[in-house]
Amino acid sequence: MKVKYFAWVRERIGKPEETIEPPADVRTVEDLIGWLARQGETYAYAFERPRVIRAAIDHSHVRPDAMIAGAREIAFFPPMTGG
Amino acid sequence: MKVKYFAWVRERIGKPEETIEPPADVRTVEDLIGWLARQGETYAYAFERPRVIRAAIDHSHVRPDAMIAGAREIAFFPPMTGG
Amino acid sequence: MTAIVTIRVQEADFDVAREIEALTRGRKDIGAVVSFSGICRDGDGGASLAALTLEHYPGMAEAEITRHANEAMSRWPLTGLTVIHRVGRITPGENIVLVLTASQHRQAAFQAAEFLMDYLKTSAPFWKREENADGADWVEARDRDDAAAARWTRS
Amino acid sequence: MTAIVTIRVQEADFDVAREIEALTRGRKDIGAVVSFSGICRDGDGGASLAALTLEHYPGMAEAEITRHANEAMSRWPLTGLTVIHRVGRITPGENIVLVLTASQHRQAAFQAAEFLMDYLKTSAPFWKREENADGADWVEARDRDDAAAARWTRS
Repeated sequence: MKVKYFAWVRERIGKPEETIEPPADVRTVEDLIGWLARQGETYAYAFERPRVIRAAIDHSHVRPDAMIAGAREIAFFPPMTGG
Repeated sequence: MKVKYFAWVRERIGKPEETIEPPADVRTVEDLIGWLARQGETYAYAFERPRVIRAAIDHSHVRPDAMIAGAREIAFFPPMTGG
Repeated sequence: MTAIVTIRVQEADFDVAREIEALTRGRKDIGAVVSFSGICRDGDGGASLAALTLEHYPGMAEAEITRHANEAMSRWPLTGLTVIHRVGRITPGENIVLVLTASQHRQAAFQAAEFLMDYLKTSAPFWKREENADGADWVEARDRDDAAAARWTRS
Repeated sequence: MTAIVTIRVQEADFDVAREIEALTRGRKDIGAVVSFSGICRDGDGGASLAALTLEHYPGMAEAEITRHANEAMSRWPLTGLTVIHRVGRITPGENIVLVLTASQHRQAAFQAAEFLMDYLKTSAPFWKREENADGADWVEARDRDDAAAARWTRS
């Protein structure tokens, strides 16, 4: 599963994307954030305030309880500030 | 006192402006519309629906009960359709 | 920095880009520019429109627009605004009116532009006459324009 | 006539006049064109801004703008709309974003432009980083932008 990071999430983790293989009990976006936060200091820092993190699956915004099964690309980023 | 007419009020009366000397008992805009409507057929036609006519004194919109004393220029016209 | 207010009634067409440039040139305090262009369009379904003729009350038209421009400046934190209203004969596809507003924030720019357009429609002394194959006739004022302008009345 | 929808994410600046021309050329059914230009402005009172850097999520940004463009087309009778969002480094006074809407009537054009801007601010995946004399930091999302977007939610 491909994961992408943007803005300060990307900066804190130190890379824009990677391929991950979370265990089977990681079923939702929220589960995945929790699992990622345990993958090292940079991840713990990026996800220290999980409620602030927004997620998208295959280019659509999703809520924390969205299931990740079948996702090709999951992205994590801070609230958007475009426009 | 100078009077100006615009749009179909002007067309019906057949002139864009004129100088008038209404009698002293013509005190308000409404009085003046009534007096003008009696100045001939073209005036009667222009002012046949007095409630539709809008008026301005010295470039400011006024209501029918506005006093005309001291006015330099009074204008009569239909509801505006600019923009 | 002072606000820039430009008001013109003219026969000539206007250039939106040049007017935006005039309002924003050399400034770094503007976050939002809204422009509204009102364009002469062909008739609704029925008889095709040949042209509009716009008549105005010289002197009062400028005074009335200036009054509403000043009111817009007092109600919203604008860095400037421009109103250009054309008069004379205008054919379908041609510009009729331009309202430009500039502000630090988008809400002020949008609201001031809508306010100015609503008031131009109902309060500025301009009158449109339509020419089509059947002749020419004056456009009737629309109730919904009065309703649109009424929403800005302060209670 | 079909509606014209243009959506671009680009580093280059845009030309408002050229985009208006592209939306209106050869048409006589358009009565109103609203443009909104979002411009990079110098800081509010505090530290002066050197530049913004706009990051985006390629692919999703275009998809998200397209979704909202389609929603705008379904909610208002538009003859066309254009959204251009710049990315990369942008200095004070430069354009950031353009929204153009065209319609027969002014209310539809104004409302659709405001709707699109409110959604771009809160929902399109773009992030601003500010550079000033003290360094660089990401811009925080503002509650009032969420509130502005929420007013368009259909109950």
